[in-house]
Amino acid sequence: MNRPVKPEDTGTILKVVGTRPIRPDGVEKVTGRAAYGADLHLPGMLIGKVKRSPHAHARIISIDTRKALALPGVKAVMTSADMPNLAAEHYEAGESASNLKDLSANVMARGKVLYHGHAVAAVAATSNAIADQALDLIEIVYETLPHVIDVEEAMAPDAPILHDQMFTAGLGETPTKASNIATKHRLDRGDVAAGFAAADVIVETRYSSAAVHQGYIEPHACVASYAADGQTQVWSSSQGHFVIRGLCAKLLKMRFSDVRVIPAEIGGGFGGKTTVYLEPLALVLSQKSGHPVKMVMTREEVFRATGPTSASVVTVKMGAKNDGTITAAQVDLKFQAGAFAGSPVGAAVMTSLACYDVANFEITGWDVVTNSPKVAAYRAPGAPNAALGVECAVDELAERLGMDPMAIREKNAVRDGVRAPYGPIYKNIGYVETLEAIKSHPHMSIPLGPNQGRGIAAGFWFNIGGESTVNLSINEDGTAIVSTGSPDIGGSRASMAMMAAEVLGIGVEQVRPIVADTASIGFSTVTGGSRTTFATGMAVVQAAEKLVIDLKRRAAETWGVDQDQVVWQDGAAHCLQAGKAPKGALTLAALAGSAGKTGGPIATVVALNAQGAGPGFGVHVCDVEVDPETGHVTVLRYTAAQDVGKAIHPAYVEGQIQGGVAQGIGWALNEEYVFSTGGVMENAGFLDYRVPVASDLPMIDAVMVEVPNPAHPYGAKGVGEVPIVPPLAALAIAVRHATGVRMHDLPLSPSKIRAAIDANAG
Amino acid sequence: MSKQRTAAIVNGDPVEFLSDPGQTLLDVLRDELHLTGSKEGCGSGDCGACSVIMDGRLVCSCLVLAAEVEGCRVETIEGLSTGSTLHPLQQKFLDHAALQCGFCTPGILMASKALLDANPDPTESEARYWLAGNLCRCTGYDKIIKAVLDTAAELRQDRKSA
Amino acid sequence: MALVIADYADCRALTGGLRSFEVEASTVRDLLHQIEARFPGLGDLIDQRMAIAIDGVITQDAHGAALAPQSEVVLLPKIGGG
Amino acid sequence: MAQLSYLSPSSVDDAVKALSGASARALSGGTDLLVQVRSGRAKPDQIVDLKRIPGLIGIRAENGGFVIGSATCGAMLSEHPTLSKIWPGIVEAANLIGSTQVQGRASLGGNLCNASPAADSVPALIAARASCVIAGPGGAREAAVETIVNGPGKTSLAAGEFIIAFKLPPRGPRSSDAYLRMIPRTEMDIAIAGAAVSLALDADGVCTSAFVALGAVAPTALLVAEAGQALIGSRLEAAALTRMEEAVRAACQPISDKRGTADYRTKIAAVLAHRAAVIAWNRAKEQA
Repeated sequence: MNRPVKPEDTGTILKVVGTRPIRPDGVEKVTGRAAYGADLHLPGMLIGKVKRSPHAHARIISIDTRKALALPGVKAVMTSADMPNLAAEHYEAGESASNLKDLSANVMARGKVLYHGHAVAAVAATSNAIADQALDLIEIVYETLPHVIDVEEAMAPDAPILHDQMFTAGLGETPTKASNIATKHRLDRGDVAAGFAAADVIVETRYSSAAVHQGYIEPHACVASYAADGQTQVWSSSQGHFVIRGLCAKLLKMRFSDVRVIPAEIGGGFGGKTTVYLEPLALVLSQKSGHPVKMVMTREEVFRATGPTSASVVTVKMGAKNDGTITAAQVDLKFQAGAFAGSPVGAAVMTSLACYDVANFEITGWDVVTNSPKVAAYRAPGAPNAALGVECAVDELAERLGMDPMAIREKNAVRDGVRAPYGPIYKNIGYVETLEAIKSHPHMSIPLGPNQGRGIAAGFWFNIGGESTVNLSINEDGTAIVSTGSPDIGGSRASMAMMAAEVLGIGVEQVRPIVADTASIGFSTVTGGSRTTFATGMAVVQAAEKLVIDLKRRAAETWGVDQDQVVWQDGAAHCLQAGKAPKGALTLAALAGSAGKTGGPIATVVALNAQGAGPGFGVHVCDVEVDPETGHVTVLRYTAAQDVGKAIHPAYVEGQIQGGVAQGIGWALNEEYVFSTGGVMENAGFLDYRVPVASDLPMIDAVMVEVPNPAHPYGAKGVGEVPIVPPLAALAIAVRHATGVRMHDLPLSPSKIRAAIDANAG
Repeated sequence: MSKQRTAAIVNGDPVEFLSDPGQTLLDVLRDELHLTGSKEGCGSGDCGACSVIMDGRLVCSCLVLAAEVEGCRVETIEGLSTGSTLHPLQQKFLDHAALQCGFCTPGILMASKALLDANPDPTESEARYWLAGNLCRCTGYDKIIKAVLDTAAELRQDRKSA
Repeated sequence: MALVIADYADCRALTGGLRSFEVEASTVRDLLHQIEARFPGLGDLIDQRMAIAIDGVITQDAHGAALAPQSEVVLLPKIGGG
Repeated sequence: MAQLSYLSPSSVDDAVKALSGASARALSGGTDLLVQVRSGRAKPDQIVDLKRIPGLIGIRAENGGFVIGSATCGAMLSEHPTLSKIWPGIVEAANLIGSTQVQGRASLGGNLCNASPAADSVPALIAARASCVIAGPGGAREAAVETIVNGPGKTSLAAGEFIIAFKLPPRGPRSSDAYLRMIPRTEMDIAIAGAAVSLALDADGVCTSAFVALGAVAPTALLVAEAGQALIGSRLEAAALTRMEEAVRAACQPISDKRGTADYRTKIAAVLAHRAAVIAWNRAKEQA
């Protein structure tokens, strides 16, 4: 039986973990000194810019760059002809496997442009203005082709085909006709027909959501400097500089050792900065020009050419007995992948029913290419779209059964020992505790007024572990440096320093955390998948434990006693053998000061592939008020409970939950890619792509349910992704109860709500 | 294209710079004066990451031509703290963990300073509407608003006791 | 004998529809070799594209991980994230 | 922008000369112009900053009314000691333009001459029967606000002409105004529809004059005479408000675009006009 963690569960009283110290990189960030991707300036640096497709789908007949190259101040012009023409190759990097051929064609179009804004050429010049003029001088002849953006239209047999060589995988046999459907995913268990036959009530419903962007405030930015000897340096704002290195080296056929990627501070990523867009182009331009090249996207380019997440259509058929027991579920998920295969529909298939103990189910997923930007990972990729359909269906079921929405979730809740729909048997999960936290929360007893409604929804995400390297060294004065290869996108420097300080028994202010470049530390994969505090944190703890063993050895030698006669406590070695340590305990500072006499510098490396990341569950409740005349939705209050394992730095865990909820609210209410009939995004800016502003939101009550993850020394698990999963459904359900109308298509914009209310009034 | 000379006071110090007529105050702050604390998130006045205070008024420096600041006083994030002493807003943002990636933070701090200069005792709603022009994608604004209101309360305390 | 569960369609395409089978293996590396031998292509597919849950704990690329005689091994797609 | 030049004349005459050029653009707050220049939607060869011309910034009482310099920013309107008591609708409309940052820059003159159908301050100025003082090669002239905009992005101003100031007429007792707009968020958006109502009451609370103006439901802001007429002689009883809503809906000729459908805009314009009328009426009753 799970229960909230208490200090005694970890065997010792924690002094640092669980407290709220000021983050070590905080002062730099509140004084404007922190250097982000666009803040670097190098001598002789050029400005690089990208020429982008004016068409949603077209064949490139010719590109003439001569006039651009002839413009004074222009130092280099490139096209896909300047990049290796790679064969299709599966490469594990970033959030998921990449097909290098597709990735290469996405950063620079080859043969065809597949979406409006697709990169076709790039220039490097001595000023912004000259670079802009040069772009205008590049002459490109296109043969336009019919395009398709809507996911269901793209699946139609007569749809314009993006890739002549794409044949749907997962159908059993290989089809003979090319299709926009890259892959059919399938997961099933039990006997669905029998399950529905045993049901007293069956609901069949359909929910769609528009493409939305991660919306990080910092546009993509990098500086590349290619040296004559082939050694290069890249300063880049990303969620994983090792992945930037790997992708650049693979795309440009360079030695990994020749590509040194230095992590700039990153201004938000949310999954969207786990791949390359500008870096390979900047490298080619730097090589061709012999100068460092800075490339910074405009906000418009960020919307037009970097990964949004998938628009999706989710249909759900679900049956239950009168007592609320869900007997069968059928889920069909259609996901827009953008210009190249690889939507997160696979994860959507796996997560869609992850909160429910259902004996019989069939889940089908469709990965569909469309003439829109290639989707990129976005916080729990795929899970929010799936949860929208499933959680709303569960709410419809509860309504038909006259059952409390919390009760039906408790009735069918997964627990330890239950086989997850995606396969394994659940262990040490905190879903029931999270449901309980909401059930007993004061929010649930606040009475609602007219035109107000309450929505409850649950959500799930796996969380991952993965590869991390940590260098931990003790300075001569006993302070410590902990270096990792994990970019800090939301306070991870603080949690790394805290875990090291906890083990070493020193104050967190005595530990300096560093994010080291690709030439200064071993491989570490991206800060994403909610892995860093768990996986890199595990490496930090192991490194500190190794040092403590070494420190005890050094103390034992100093005192001439056996190592088992030495204990490490409060940052010092203590001798158990009477009379052997006349001067008392040996502090870390003392041992560090005399390190040369006990074997030299005190330092260690831990490199691991962390396993056993615990899955996370969230249960959210939100209250809205809908203006029945304008259809405008006001979010009155929001409470989000989450199974967080053990919060290392609770303030940043709350921050992850609050931030995820805010993004989910934006996704539900106002965010969407609006395309013209010509396939051009019409709202490529923060004016008309409406992310939530401060006055749109209430305070967001983040409730941390601590069910420790036994795979982590302090019980930590990922927390960053779960909170964006429930809000889409929670908002849709709350609007339904406020208006009496079920809205099936996100975003829940005022005009749609007013139209639905009018239609309902008949 | 002829550059024009402009003289202004930036963070209390006299500065002179040359700019192209199309260059914005943000371009000059970042590229000429190397004050890169002011960020460009949109270039259209929709995100507030480039917020600075110009002759006492909060503005988006991406929506001000460099030549317009002739004779003006411009305050940027680089001038918010006094020597190595943080401004109370900066300290409260750290105390409340009111930043994650930190990219919007300089603009939000300048906007918050302008708020407290104009209204020492804002309600939560007043603070939220005042800061509506400053997008933050990481925090959901919760801790930012708490930090601003907490700073306001502390500053009112200080005035009383002073 | 470890019990291997292969519910995902792309696995079943290589097991001839078999949803579960038993393998005598003491490590994941050992398991992959034997699966490849018995269902050509499946071992490689797992090695490149899939995660392996051992008694409820998801692992990725953990070739050295030990299997107990009664271990339940679930094959599932690799997981990324944001 | 290679040929772009910037001028900040200190006299009306110099500004008129500078603006007589083929593609010169007047700059006041710049919150629209600079965005258009950056995006390439506007390609002026000369930007003429009006803010250093005496009188272009500031608010003064004159002949019982107000004269507002055309480059006066929204924040100054709300800071004025009496303006928002007499013309709360105009001030709230101007203060709805953009963020706090934009409020420190954006002006009534810029909001009008940008000629967007959705400009928030324009319906309020029209309902208030405000006029513009216009400088030009032929000297100064005065014109009603609703005569300035011809269509999206187009004004009736001749080359060399620019607006110096706005005149708000004298205000009697029991008079007030209100402006409401609909946006999807709570801030930072362009109006999907907007409605301004300015009215005067007699001692018994009966409307003696009423003007209703709409934004974002036609190529230009609309003054809907029938809607005003519907309120006159009423105490805003349900029947009168219904007649006004019908007149508003009848006057709307909106487009459907990324910001809203024509049907929605029409419905919302009536809702907003109704609500604005009630607010203005309640405010007027306070203005004894």
